[in-house]
Amino acid sequence: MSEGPDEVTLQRKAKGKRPFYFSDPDVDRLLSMVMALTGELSVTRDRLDTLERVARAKGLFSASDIETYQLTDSDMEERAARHRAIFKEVTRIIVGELEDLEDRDEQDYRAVVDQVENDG
Amino acid sequence: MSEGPDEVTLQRKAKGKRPFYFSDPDVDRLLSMVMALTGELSVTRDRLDTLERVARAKGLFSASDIETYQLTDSDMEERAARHRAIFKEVTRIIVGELEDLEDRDEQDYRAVVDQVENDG
Amino acid sequence: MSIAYKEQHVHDALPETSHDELARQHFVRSFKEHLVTALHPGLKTAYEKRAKPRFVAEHQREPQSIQEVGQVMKQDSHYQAWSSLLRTSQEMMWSAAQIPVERAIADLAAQAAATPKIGSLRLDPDLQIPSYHTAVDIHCQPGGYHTEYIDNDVAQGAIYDRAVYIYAMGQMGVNNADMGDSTVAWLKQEHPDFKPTRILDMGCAVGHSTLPYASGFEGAEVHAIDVAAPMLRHAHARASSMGLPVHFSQQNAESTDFEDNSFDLVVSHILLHETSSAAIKNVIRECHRVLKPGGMMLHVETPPYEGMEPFDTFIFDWDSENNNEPFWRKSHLLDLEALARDAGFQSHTPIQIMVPSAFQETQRSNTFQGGDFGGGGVWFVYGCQK
Amino acid sequence: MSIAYKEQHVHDALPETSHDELARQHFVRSFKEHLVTALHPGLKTAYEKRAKPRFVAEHQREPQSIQEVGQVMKQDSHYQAWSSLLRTSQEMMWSAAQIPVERAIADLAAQAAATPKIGSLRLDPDLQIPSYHTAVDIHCQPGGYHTEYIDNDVAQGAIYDRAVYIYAMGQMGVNNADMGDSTVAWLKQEHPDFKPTRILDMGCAVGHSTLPYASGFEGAEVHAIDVAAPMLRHAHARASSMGLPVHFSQQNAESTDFEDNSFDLVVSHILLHETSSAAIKNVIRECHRVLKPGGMMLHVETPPYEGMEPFDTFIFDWDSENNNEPFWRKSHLLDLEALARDAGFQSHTPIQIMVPSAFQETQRSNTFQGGDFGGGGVWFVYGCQK
Repeated sequence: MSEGPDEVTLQRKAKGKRPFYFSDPDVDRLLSMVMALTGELSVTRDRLDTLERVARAKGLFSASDIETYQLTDSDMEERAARHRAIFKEVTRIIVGELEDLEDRDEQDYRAVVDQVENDG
Repeated sequence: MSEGPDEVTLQRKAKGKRPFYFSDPDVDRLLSMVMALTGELSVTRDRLDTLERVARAKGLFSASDIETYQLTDSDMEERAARHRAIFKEVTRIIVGELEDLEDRDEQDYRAVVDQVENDG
Repeated sequence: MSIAYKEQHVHDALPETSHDELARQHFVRSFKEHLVTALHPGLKTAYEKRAKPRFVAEHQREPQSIQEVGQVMKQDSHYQAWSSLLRTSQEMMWSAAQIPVERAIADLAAQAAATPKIGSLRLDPDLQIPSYHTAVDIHCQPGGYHTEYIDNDVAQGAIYDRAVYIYAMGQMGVNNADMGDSTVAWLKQEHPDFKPTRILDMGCAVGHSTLPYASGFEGAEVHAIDVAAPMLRHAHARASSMGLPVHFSQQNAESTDFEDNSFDLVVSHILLHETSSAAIKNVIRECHRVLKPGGMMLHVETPPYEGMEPFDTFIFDWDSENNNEPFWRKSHLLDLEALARDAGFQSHTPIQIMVPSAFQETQRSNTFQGGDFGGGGVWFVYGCQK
Repeated sequence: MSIAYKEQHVHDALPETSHDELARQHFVRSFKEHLVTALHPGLKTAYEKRAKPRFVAEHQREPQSIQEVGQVMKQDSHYQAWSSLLRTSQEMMWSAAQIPVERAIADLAAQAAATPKIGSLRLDPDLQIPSYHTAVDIHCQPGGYHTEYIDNDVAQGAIYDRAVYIYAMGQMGVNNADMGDSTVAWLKQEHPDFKPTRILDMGCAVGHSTLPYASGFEGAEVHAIDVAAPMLRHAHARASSMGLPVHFSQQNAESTDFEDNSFDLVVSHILLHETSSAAIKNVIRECHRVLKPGGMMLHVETPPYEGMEPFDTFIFDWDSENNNEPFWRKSHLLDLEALARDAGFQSHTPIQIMVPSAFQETQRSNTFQGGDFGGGGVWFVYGCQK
C-alpha cells in the first residue's frame, strides 16, 4: 500500500491476458486508441456545449446565436485554411514518404551509420 | 416505404462491394474511422471558431484576446496535467500490456478457466 | 433505438467528478448504448449470411455448440470489430470510473470513515481472498473487488458503484437496485405471507442489491457479506448515507460464521457465476446450513444456456472468454436441481424462473451487451425452500 | 494550391442545415481539396520512382495498359493510402449530405410539393428502373438515384444536389451549372445562328445542367427526363424556385414518348458513362429519332482514353473499379464515330472536342479527383448534327 495521497496510482490494466480479435493484434491496439481519442473529442464537445449553456445562462450568447451566425465566403476561406492545416498534420506521414521519393535519393540508413562510424 | 417522419432511416451504405486497398483490409477500416474522427474534430473546431466570431460580434471577446492571452506557468501546469490525462487514456492499452509484464505472473486465461471449472 | 436518459443518484459515498471526468463517463455509457443498439444486431446477420454458411459448406451441417459457432464467428470481421470495441468499452468504462477515484482516493477513504454509520461493519484482515477472485480481475475491473491501495481504502467500491451504473446504462435504476427490487417484488407477489425477519445477502459488493431488502422488509435484520474490504467499507458508508441499516461483514459465502438455522431468506445477485465448481457447491450448502427450516434461498443470475440456440449461446457466452469471467460458461451449464439436492435441499423442488425487472417498463429496452446483465428486462432466479 | 472559397447558392429546395451539419460538409469539401492538391500529385511520383521501376525490372519494358499499371500501383503504399482516403472521402460526402436530409425528409417532401410550380412534372410509377442503375449504387450514393423512402420523396435529389457541390469543390459554380453553362457558351460562340426552340436534356438528375439551356435560349421549350422520381421532384421544385420553366418527365433516355423530329437540340451531361453497351446505342438512336433534321445532339462527358499515357489512363479510370461506375472504362474506350453512324447520324461527322469550362478562369484549378468530373477546366463534348 502506498503512503501519501499524491503517490497513489491505481492499477489500470485488469489482471488476465487480454484477448485480441483481429488477425493482426496491432489493429486492436489502434482501435483502442481511436476510441480513446473519440472519447476525448466527445469530452471536448461536451465542454463546449456546457460553455454555450453557461453563456446563455449569463445572458451573453446562446447556441442559437451560433446556429444562425452567417459566415461569409471570406470567413470560410479562413476555415478552409485551418482544415488544410489539419489535413496536412493528419496526412503528414503519407506526404512525407513522397518527399523522400521526389527530392532525394535516400541512402540506406545503415549505410549512413557505417559512414559516420567508419570515416575516421 | 416508411410512414411517419420519425421512422425514416436512409440507406447509408452504397450497394456494391466496397473495395479495400491495404494488404490488411482492417487498415482501411481504421483509416476510415480516423478520417471520420478528423471530420468530427474539424466540426468542433468550426463550432469554436463560430463561437469566437459570435462573441466578437457581441463585443464580449475576440479571437485576438485568445491569441494574446498570456498563460502563466501555473496555467501551463494545469494544461500539462490534462495532456497527460489524454495520453494516459489514448495509450492505455499499450501501457497496460507492460503492467502485465512488470507486476504479475500472468496465468494463461485458459488455465484459469480449467481451474474454476474443475476444482470440484 | 434510444434509451431514456437518467443519471445515477449521487449519494454521499460517490466521489466528486469534474466536468470532464463526468463527460468521459457519459461517453462510455453512450459508447455502450451504441454497441448494443447499432452493432450488436449485426452479429446475427453476420452469422446467418456469412459465418454459418461457411461452416455449413465445410461440414454439411449447422454449428451445434459454442465452440463450433466460435470457429466461424471469430473469423468474421463484424464479430471481430464488435468484440474489440466491446472489450475496449469495458476498459474505458473502468478507466473513466477510476480517474476521479484515483484523484480523490485519500479524501474518499476519510469521508467514508467519517460518515455517521447505521448498521455495522466487521472486517477480517485475515480472510483469504479466494483464488477465483485473484487469478484474474473479474469483468476486467483492474484490481478486482479486493485490492487496497491505502488504509481504509474504498476505491474499488467507489469505482464499482459508478461503473455498474455506466455498464447497465442506467437500466438498473438510479441506485443500481434492479436485481434486489425485482426479487423483492416477486417475493411479495408470489409469497405475500412470507415475512422474513433475518436476511442474508451473499457477495453483496457495494450493497446495491442489498438495500431493497432493508427497505422492502421493514424491521428485518439484514446482513450482507463479501470477501472484499473496499467494497464493504464503501457499502457501509453508502447504506448509511441512504438511512438503511445493514450489517456488513467480510466473509466468504462458502463458509460463514453465522449460526445454523438463523436466516429466513438468503439471497445473492450475480454471485454464483463469479465462483468455481467447488465453491458454488459450498455456497449452496452454506445457504442450506444457515437457513431456518422453511426459509428461502434465492440467487439472481442470467438464464442458463439449456434450450438456447447455439448462436445465442455463443453471444451470451462472450464474457466467459472476453470479460474475465472464467466460471461464466460452466455456471450456465450446471444441473441446478442436483446442485440444490446435493446441498441438502431435498424437501422442495428448486425454483428456476424468469422474474421480470422491477424497473419501470418505459425505461427498459431489452438490451444486453454480450451475455452480461443489465437492461435485459428479466432476471433468472434460482433457489429453493429449505 | 488553394481553391477560392465560394458557397453553394442556397435555393429553396435545399434542406436547412445546422451549424455542425454544415461544418461536416465543409470538412468533406476540404478533405477532397486536400486529396487533390496534396496527395494526388504524389501518385505520379510514386509511379515513376517506385512502381514503374518495379515493373520494368520484372518485364524489361514499361507498363502499357491500365491493367499493367494497376499490377504495380495497387501494391504501392501511396496509391493504397490515396485510394483508401478517396473512397472514404466519397463515403463521408454522401453521409454528410444525407444527415440533414434524413432529419428533414418529411418537411422536404412537403416543401417541394408546396412550392409554386412553373413548367411541369410528369411521373411514371410504372417505369422500369434500368438494371445498370439498380445493380450497384452509381458513384456510391447510397440508394442510387431512384430509391424512395416516403411518399413524394425528394431525398435522393436533395442529397445529390448538395453532394455534387461538395464533390466538385464548388468548381462547377454556385448552381453546379458548369456543364450546361460551358456547352451553351460553346454553342453560342461556335454556332451563333443556332436558335433552338425545343430542347431535351436526357438524364437530367436535379436539372443542374438543364437550367442553363432554359436561361440561355430564351423562349425555348425545355424538356428534361430522368428515370428517378426523387430527382425529378427535387429538380422541378428547384427550377421553379429559380424561376425557370422546365418540363420534367420520368422517362428512360433509351426510349422516350417524344415525337419523331421534334427537338432542335438534345443534350446530356455525364449520362453516357452511367448506362451500358446496349443502352448507349439505344440512347444515341433515340437522340437521332427525336431530333429535327439539322438538329444537334451534344453529350458532355470526360475525355476518352485514346492517346492517353497508360499511367494517366489508370488514374483516370479509378472510378470504374472504385466508385461504382461499372460502365466508366468501356464508355471511355468506345468508337464514338461508329456509335453515331450506326444510330443514324450519317450526314455529318461526329463532334469530339474539348470545350473550356465556362466557370470563371480565376476559380478554375485544373483539379480532378480520380477520373471523375468537376474542376477540370474543360469538358469533352461528343455529338453530331442530324
